[in-house]
Amino acid sequence: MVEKPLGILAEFDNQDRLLDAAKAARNEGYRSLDAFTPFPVEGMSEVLRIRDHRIGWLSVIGGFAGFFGMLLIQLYVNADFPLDVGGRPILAWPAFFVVDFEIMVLGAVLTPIIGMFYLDGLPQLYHPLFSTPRFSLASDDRFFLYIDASDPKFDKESTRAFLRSLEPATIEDVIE
Amino acid sequence: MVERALPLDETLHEISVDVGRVPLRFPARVPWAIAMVLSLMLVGLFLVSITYLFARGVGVWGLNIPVNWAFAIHLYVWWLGLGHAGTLISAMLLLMGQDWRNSLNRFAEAMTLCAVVCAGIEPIIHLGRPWFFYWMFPYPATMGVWPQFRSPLEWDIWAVLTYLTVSLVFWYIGLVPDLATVRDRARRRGWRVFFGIFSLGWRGSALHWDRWRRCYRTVAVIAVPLVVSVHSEVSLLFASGQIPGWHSTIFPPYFVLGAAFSGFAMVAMIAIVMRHTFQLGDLVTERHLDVLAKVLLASGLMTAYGYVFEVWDGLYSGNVHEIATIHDRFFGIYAWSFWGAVFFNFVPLQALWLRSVRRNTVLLFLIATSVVVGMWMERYMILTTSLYKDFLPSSFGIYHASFWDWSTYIGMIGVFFTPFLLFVRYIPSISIFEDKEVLAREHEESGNG
Amino acid sequence: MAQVFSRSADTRFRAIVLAILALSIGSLFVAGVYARSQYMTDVARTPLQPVPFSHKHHAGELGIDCRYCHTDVETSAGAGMPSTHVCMSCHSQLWTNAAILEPVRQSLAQDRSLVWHRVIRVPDYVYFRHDIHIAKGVACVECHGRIDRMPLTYRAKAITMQFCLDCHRDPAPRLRPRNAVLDFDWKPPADSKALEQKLVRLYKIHSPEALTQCGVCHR
Amino acid sequence: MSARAPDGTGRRWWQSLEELAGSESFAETIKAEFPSLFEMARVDRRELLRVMGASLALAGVTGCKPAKSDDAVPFVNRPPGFEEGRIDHYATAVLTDGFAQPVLATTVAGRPIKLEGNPEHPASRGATSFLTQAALLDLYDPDRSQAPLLRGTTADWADFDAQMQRWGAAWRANGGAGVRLLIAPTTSPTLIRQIEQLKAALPKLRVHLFDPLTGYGADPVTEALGAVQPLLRLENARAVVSLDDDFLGAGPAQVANAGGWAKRRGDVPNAERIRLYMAEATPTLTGANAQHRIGVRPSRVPLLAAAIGAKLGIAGPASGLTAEEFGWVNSAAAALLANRGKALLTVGRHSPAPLHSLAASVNQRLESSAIEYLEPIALVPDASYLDLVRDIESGQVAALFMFGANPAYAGPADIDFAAVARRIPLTVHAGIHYDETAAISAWHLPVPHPLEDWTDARSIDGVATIIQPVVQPLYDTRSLHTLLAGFMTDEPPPDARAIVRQHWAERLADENGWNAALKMGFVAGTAAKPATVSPRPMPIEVQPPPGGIEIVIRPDPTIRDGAGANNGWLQELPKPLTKVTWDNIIAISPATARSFGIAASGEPASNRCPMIEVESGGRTVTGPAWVMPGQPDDVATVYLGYGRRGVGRVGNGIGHDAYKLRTAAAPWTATGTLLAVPGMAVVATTQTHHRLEGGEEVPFVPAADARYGGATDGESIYPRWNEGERAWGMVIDTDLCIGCNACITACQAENNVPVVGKKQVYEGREMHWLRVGRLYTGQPDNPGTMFQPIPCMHCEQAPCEMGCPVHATVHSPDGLNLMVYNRCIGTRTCSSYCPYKVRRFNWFDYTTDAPPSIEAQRNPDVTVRGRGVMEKCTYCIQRIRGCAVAADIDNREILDGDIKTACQQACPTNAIVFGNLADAGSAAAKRRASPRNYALLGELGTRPRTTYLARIEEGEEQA
Repeated sequence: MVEKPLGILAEFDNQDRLLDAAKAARNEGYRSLDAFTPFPVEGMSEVLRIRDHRIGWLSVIGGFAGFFGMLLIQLYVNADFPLDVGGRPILAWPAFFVVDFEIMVLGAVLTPIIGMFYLDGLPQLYHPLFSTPRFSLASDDRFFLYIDASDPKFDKESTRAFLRSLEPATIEDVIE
Repeated sequence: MVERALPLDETLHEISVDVGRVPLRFPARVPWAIAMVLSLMLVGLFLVSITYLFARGVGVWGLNIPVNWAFAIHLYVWWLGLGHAGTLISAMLLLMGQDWRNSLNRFAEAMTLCAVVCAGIEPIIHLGRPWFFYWMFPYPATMGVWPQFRSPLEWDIWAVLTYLTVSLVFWYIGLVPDLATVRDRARRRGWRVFFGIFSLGWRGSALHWDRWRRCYRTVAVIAVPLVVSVHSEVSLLFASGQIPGWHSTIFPPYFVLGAAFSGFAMVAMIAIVMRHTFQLGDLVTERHLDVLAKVLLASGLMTAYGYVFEVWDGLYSGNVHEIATIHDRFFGIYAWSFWGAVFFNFVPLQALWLRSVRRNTVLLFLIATSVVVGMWMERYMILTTSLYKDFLPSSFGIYHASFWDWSTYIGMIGVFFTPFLLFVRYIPSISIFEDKEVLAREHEESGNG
Repeated sequence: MAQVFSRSADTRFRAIVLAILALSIGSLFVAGVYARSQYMTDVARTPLQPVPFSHKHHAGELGIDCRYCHTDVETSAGAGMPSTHVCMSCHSQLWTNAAILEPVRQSLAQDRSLVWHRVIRVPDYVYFRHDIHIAKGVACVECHGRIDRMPLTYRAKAITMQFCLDCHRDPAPRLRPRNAVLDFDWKPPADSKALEQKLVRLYKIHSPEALTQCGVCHR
Repeated sequence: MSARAPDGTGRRWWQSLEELAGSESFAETIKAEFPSLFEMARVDRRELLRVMGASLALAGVTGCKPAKSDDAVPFVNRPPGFEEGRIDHYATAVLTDGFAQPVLATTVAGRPIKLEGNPEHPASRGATSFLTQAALLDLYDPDRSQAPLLRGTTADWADFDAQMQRWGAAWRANGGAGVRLLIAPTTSPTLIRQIEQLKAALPKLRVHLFDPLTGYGADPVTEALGAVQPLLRLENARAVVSLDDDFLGAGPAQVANAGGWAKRRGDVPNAERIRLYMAEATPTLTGANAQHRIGVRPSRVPLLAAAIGAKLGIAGPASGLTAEEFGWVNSAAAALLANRGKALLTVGRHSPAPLHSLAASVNQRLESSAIEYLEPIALVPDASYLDLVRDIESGQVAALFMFGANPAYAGPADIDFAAVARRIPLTVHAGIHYDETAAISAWHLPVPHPLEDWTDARSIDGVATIIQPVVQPLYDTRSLHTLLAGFMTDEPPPDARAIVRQHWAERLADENGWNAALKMGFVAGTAAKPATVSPRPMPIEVQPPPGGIEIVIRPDPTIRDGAGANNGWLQELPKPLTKVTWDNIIAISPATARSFGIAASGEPASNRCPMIEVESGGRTVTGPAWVMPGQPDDVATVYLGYGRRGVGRVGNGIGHDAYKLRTAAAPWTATGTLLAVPGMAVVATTQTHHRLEGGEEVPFVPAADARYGGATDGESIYPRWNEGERAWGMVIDTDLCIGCNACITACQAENNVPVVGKKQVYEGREMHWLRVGRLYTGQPDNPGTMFQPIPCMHCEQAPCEMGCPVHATVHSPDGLNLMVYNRCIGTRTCSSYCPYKVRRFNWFDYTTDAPPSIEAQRNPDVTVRGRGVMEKCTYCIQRIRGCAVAADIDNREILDGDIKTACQQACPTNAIVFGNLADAGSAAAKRRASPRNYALLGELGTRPRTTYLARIEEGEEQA
């Protein structure tokens, strides 16, 4: 027996056709769309209405945390064992800020990266898409449009028909 | 019209193949094997050297009072400088939207990583009691004593650690999509598992690409000031002392520029070698070398300005000790290092005004080599000429590099090349997807035009 | 193309990644705990002595003054270990043929020193002085614990640098009148604060800055 | 701090390398390929063990964990008065050329760890010379002779006693015919008395003196003036003219002379200031401190003497002076005449008799109060070494006892003592080392170090000190007193204490007097009585200057005649003028050097010196040519004391043996030729840089009350720290420093500063916490010379502290720049940042495997530094803490002068003053308030706690 697919994958041979297809799909009313491309395609985010600014904010937060976290450590250690170092003041702000800056950078870099992987749900070594024969070309020179079964408008037959109307190179069901 | 970064006849698939084949069907086995054996021998030399060093003490080096810093510290500065180009190329040029970077950034960053690792090792092995290096970190010890955050050395530890981490992750997230590409090209299961794991199951989803872009650019934006800060702090390790020849405000920019300069030279050398060895001529084109050479020339001229300014600064100060140090740099027993730096960093460089030279791989390689040597001499000069005669004649002393100075340094070169060779062998050493991006854009343009 | 990894691969992979993280962070924590463990600090270590000498009996029950044996404690850096002669000054009369005292008698007879094993020893770059601590009213018990209740002598406190610092940073609560320094059962009066202040003035206790400067203990 | 390496595995591991290093071919290839590796490969076994020690320390990453508890071993019977860690001071003395150098010996647990001057003693006033300081290390010298030897094989004292009784009996029968004593200079009243008694018992016995520092023949002073002891009273001198007399140089009188000299330097009005006119054949400390110095060829000195004599109407007119000499003679003579009563003419100990005679008459003529002639203090011998040799050759000597004499090494080159000695049936050598002479003697008898056994001696003013032992004898030795007593009795001879006590029986009859003398450190009222001298008039014969090169032969500035050759402290002590260590050089003038194509390089690299050969009378020595500023042209100076073969592991086989140029007739000068020979010598100097624009470090002022505008406390953006009631500081008066180096050795002894050896010093790794900078001004042919002791400045705003990442060097509230060895990880940033470069680093493990006897010398109050840590001057913090604790225990304040740093304590001129700057009444604060006060490199804003007083160069005065 053939069970319900997780979604349908349509293959195009360049990014322009993919973009047009994606536009069409959205106009058709499909919402849970995704595209798989060998490189970030200009304008795809706009077409698929992807607006995710969390990455930037993560970086800001991480930066702040790093800066003030280190500053706190420095203030604490100098308060805990105050020592006269070359007649310099105990709270040598200019000297402290140097290291604070470094740790700020560290935080501002690590948090968005960790965040990105978390939001992407990566690492994810197993994924149904990998079972689809031609999907491996998504990392080479092929461009795929994907409509997920979770889409309210999704219907095995009609969606297939719609996609075929976009004249893709191939159409495949993504099977569990 | 502007010259293209990549030839139009190249297709996306060819890029995958060109780059992917390097790890998958390794083309240059013999030269690689030879290089690997050599650099492993150097690693062996390094291990012997530090074993002896740890067994007996830093006295095995030619150090003394006053010249109690020499090779380890000047090489620390030098290695770190070499590293800088990687980050600059990938971050700064990314932000500037320079397409030509995309063929160079990957291995430039790898080179950065290896160089920073070497740079990180140097200050630790130069300690009198290296087994206590962890006292530099603020951990709650039963001693109740903490690190001293006013010390430039303390700054450097954090700077280098941050720089290492950032370079690593920046390099890796750029690598993930390409690892996925290779994973999908791979036939043997072993390869597919290997690349499958390290590509973290990347699928190239539009949503992921969107986040990836934001993330990558954010890191790039932060990486640029980081690079500048790192070598500025290294320079403060000297400028914070009152020793004539060190105590100068020119040092931070002077060091950063020098670093970039030597770094670009290193990148040029590696680019030429790899291009030749792996027939990547289509991706690392003459144009890339041309641009690289221009950047080299530019940063070289700025470094030269640094020399001029440093001398002028010393003379203008009117301080007898500063002037004495300048004099010693010109005519003292270490004059060879000063004039060596001036010559190797400036003279051959001028050939790069000629387009033909910029595009002649052999000449460019030689010039780059001369720059790397020149910067080596400059760092050496900055340390020794300032330390060996500072203020009081009764404390003047001379430094001779000992056998172990040299063996540790030469061995360190192996520590640099071994991981780099592993990189070129097993990891796509040119950014596949970014080149595809460029190619696609060029197709667009040509289509419209 | 077929899947490279099975479904469960993700779980395993993520587990491994987390495990590595946990280990690396955990090991640091463990190291910290280890550094404070009895193994490192030797707290409660009870070295085997040539004679099972009981401070509990001598100092506690009999109430012999510490200084009877540790004669130099008020006048020099070391407290001074009693010579065999000191032991025998009593034990030539008492327990004259107790088996456990045989080594002492041998020592005297053969003029060979008893070899005791130190319970506390600071590294040789630490210059600790008993005399000044006694003079400033710091009691034995502060470092040695309830010696008078030790059948066999053991290390009561972790003699780490932090331990020394704690007191040097805030000496007042550890002070008591000089005449009570050797008294293990001394109880601070009701208004201990007032006494502390009085002693600080009386004994001219230096400021924490002066007491915690490295040169106080390290030269 | 560093774990010891258990033997075994480690050794085996290194065995291979060691064997490799041994094999010749390997060594050659390596040498060819990598010279520095070759250096490395020549590690001896001790080094290897040290290596393992270090590497195991590496294995045990223990951080600050207290050492595992170890054993406590109490007494069985506690000696009365013993106290744990108790420090005692015993008044006693050590010897320099037989003269007492009064000291207080600091002992811990029955072993002396430091010698300090005896402040009560009139001659030294508490100061010491570097020789006195270093005498301590001789006691612990592991190479000391430890048992009697008969023809090189270990014997027993009983054997010797048996022999001695037979000989004694025989000699007492024949009156001691043919028995000779050859004895080193001694001032011991007991010994002198014993010798008299011996001569009474054995009338035919004769006593010969052996003193390479005064010559081998008749003593010129005695010739000219009879047996007297000249004693300078420089505190009374206003004008001093010295003809080649280095009275400020090393020697028994150095402390007293320097003290007297200093009384007329520093904060005295110019009218009271001592003016020193020096004519010398080779640069010396005295010349360096003279206002008016000329260098002349030795053959000119008599001429100058005659000329001065003529000016004062004593000798006949002298002619043939050069313009320079003429000018110098005029001003010198004028100064003498202008300061009648306060004027002094002094000539070198080695000068010929006529000069001594002339000087004495001039001083009498001038009624000089600056010199006294005392009754003889040292033993007056029957005859000289030359007489002895003559008698031996004529076969008159049957038995020769050599007490402390080493003619086989320190004899003149034209006498082959080894050959001569073969004609003596019985030779007995008693000495502290099994030296060159011991090796050719039948018997060798080890004698104790003065700190080990009872004896006595007199200081240069004749005051007698009873020398009491401060440590159980380390080895099976026997004192000269006992040995001499052995001549006169068949009984086992009495011990030294009995003999010494018996000698002082009548003067110090009752025990109280005796104990008082011991406690005080000298016997009151024993000062030598003034002697009346009537100088024998002697014509000064002025030879025409010989052709070729004139060779000046001088004792080495630190190890002198070679007796100190096995003393690491002396070997590593930089010679005052050349700053050379572990070696002797051949000094030639810049001009002479140029004529041989040798240039004085301005670069520190110049401590590679070209070899040069000095030839005289067919004998040659070859050594490194040293371009010596101020050396007269065509004069080569060679220094004695090196090239030893029989002194020990430290002193054997280094340097060249300049005795080879010494003749019995003319032990101090020779004529010959120079020859540049191929090859370079590595000379380990601590200061190679002959910079001639000195004066920036040591500025001049015209008078004691003139202000020098040097910055002490520069402005700072930082708020002031530590304004406590204690602010330690040091002020060094550059006008008082004569550059004698006593401070360096005192510091080395006090602070466990390791001796690192020639190679390390050459590499620039000497460990002295205190260096004496030498500065030249003016022209190389006759420069002005200055000295500047440079300890840690203890800057209030220390650059070093700023650089340390781990708080290993920080500031204490009382203003000390602390160095916490056990926190140091060895980044060396502090030293890089230090503008004064006063920090020292343990490049290797210099301490772990020191010989036990050296460990016994160490100061228990000072941490022994392990490998890989920085160290530096601490202002003797152990003394500060000791005083502070003592004061705190009885709730009192520290008084000014309670705390003396080791360098300050030793300084003979009181150039160094240490104290509490916060106490306006303290000596240090007063000095710091002086108008001459300035901070070294003050413009850097480091706010040094160590400051200096500017040097005084008063203008030319009209005589």
